[in-house]
Amino acid sequence: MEHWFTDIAQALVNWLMGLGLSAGWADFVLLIVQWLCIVMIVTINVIILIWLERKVSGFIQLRLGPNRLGPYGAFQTIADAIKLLTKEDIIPSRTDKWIFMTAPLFFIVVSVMLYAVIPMGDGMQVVDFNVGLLYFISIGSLSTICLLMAGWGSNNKWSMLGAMRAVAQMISYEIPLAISLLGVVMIAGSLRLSDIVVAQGNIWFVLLQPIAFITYFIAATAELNRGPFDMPEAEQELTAGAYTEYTGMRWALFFLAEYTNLVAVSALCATMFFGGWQGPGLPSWLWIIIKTYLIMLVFMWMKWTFPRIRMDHLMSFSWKILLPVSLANLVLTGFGLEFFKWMGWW
Amino acid sequence: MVLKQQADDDLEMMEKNGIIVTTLEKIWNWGRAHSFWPLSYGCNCCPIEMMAAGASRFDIARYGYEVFRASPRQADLLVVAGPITVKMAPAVQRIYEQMPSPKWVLAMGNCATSGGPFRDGYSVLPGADSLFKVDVFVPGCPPRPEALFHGLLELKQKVMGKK
Amino acid sequence: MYGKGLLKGLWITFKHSFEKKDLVVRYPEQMPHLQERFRGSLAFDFEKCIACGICIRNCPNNVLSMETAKDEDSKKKKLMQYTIDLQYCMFCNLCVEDCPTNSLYFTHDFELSQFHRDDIKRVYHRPPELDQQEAAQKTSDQDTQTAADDKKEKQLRAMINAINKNPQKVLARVLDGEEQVEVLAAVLMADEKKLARMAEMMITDKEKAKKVALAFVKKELKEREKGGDQ
Amino acid sequence: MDISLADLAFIILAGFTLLTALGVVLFKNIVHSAIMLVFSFLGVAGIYFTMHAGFLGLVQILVYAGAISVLIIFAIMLVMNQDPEKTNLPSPNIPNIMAGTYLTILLVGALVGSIWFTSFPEKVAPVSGDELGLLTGLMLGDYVIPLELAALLLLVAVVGAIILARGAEHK
Repeated sequence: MEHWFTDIAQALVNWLMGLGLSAGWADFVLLIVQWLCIVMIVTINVIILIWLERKVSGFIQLRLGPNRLGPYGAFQTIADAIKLLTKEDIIPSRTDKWIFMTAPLFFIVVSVMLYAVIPMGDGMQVVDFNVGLLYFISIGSLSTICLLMAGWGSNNKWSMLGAMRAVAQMISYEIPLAISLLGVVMIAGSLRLSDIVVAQGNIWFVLLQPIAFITYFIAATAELNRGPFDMPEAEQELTAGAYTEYTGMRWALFFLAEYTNLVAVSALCATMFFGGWQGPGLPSWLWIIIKTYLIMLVFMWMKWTFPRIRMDHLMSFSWKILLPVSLANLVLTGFGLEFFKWMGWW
Repeated sequence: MVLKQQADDDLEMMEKNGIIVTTLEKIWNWGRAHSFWPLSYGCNCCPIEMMAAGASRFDIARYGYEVFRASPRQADLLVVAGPITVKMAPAVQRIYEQMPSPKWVLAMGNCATSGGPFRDGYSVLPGADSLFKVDVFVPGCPPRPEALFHGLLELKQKVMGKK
Repeated sequence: MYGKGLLKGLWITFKHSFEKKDLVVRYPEQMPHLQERFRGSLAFDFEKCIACGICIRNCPNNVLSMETAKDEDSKKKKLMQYTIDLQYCMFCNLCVEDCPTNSLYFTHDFELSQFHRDDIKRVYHRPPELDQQEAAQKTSDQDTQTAADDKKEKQLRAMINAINKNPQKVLARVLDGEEQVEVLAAVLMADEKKLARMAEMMITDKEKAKKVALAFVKKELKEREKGGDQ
Repeated sequence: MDISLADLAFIILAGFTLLTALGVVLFKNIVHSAIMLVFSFLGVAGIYFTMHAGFLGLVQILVYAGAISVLIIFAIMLVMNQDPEKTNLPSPNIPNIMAGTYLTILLVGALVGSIWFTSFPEKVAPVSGDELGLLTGLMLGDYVIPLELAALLLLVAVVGAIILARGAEHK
């Protein structure tokens, strides 16, 4: 059970080599297969997640949530997906057509690219990049451009304002996000995510870096544009933010990308702070799934508990509280490390 | 006619042998009928009942219709709740036209159905069906949330083609 | 302390998400509990209605309307059709309050959705049973009338016969003196009309009969006196 | 001609970068130009990747494609004319054309000169093992003072910009 997926991959490579392909091409084909798997996982995850989101919101609000289609309403999202697929695709005439049409595609591509470096089990990683964490953060920063494209392309004031808000928020919160993760990197001594997981063999970094964890969690919520930081889509003021003009499948792509980002950020959280795929008994890929889902449940729990924050509060919170706190944590970690080395405990 | 007869015979044969035959249209309609996303639009007291329908006691989410969208581009169902004044009519018309098809309209309450008490007024339209085709009328002043649900379920039957 | 409120909020939502969801009314399977005075939809009882039109005059929205026809025999208003156009109703209860016979009332049926606007209108036609019933009522009335007439006639004939046979004995019920009875009998025997009138009066109203009889007697006596003079 | 996978990747990426760079210059709509700039940055980052300089490539993406380009787009949107088609047209008046030509000649000259006079080694031994560690050693060891100076310069620039903006507001 532990090595199911790695064994399958190995068998595939062996089979391709047997067909007469060189090792490099076999790896290339394997890469493509892995990408396809990731896309599949993402899609299935999103279907489960949207159902879960609606159920969790219902439970928190003392409601039942969807319960008509299938057991506990499990097929609700499938019905929604079918409906969104068959909706009319409106492209308003005054839009910047190419930007409008390609923005959701870029968004989803960027979101799926995040998965390349996340270790989904022992040795189950598409690319074991030596700067994996930096890769995650920098690719994640590209999604701001996609949102800006969506906002600009729509030629709609709500879209533009929503996109501006989203970009301002995401750029502001990227800095505390990155700096809070640096503390973990300092302790682990590597930017390679598999190294960071291995470094948590004895103790999870959430215990060594509690401040960094809290900062990361808050910044990640803002990065994902989720409640209570969902200012870019604030329905009361901005209709649907940057997505106002998007219909049917294009809008669904945005939705898909948002939930994809949610999974990616939660998986990174599990990897950085909760020991990644390490855990007793169960196979490693199951452990990361469990941890990721628990973290996502906390994200949902927060979203349905807290009211939305005002935009200026949001920005001042990032620059005046979160950034100094994460910087202080960085300095503290540095001193702590030196202290431990000096004492000879490290 | 002959071909149709043959197709029907084939269908019967397949059903007998345990092969489920369906058309894409049926699957699509199934999807559409189970996820009306209403536009959050309303005028006066009917929207209050609509809000109540979304709240815990009545819980519109059980049918999967709780995703109130603020943008008409993502909505499937226009719940016209409240009287359409002459000044509001162009806005409602525009909202309706901005919704992507397939779209449905539910006239909630008597003002939207017929103009209600204002039917002879100079400033109110006598019913939403003077602007566009309305699929389901839910009379009431205002209708209970359950009455709204009844209208939605009727609409579901209509979309799935059972009536 | 910063963050205490946030944690408290999280705890509250966490607690509530594991509660039993008894609050939710599971509508199509479970009907909601409706209060007794809940105004679901307006209903009409055709048989009780007396077509007085108070409801129509009271309705602020012109929801109600009726068609009446005149009954030829009794010259009464007759309700032919009653319409409740529920799409205009605002459930104000004015019609129900003022209905003198409680033929309008609210029911708890709130499932009124229709695909077509015209289907919302409720038209109550005059039930054919009601017509039949009324017709039956009328014929039976006529029957009783004729029966009573027959009875009266028989009585009258019997009385006239009795007076013809034995004037002194029968007329003694009206008048006291023998002489007077003689006179009356002579008058009545002479005039058949007077006899019939007297007989009828004797059946229906004895006091009047007495007075009339006295008057007859006095007139006869006077005439006889005049006759004697001549 | 024998083309390896790495060469092919380089050719594709270089072509992509050049095309998008041309797009920046030639597109009439200035927002399209800005978005092309993002793709150009991404192409440059890709070239870094082919040269096994993953850290540099990612920093390129993070700083240039993710942040600087957003700043550029913001600036464009704030100062733009109503009609985006008109903002990027060549200026008709002669002094502007003269200045532009002069600047272009200067830049191209500097670029060609710097390429011409630099001696590029034909073959560099690939960094064995930890290239990240090497980079860290260089940046925070040998060249720590230039690095800090550059940081200080940026800080001064930021403070100056803030003072300028605030001052304009107060007046």
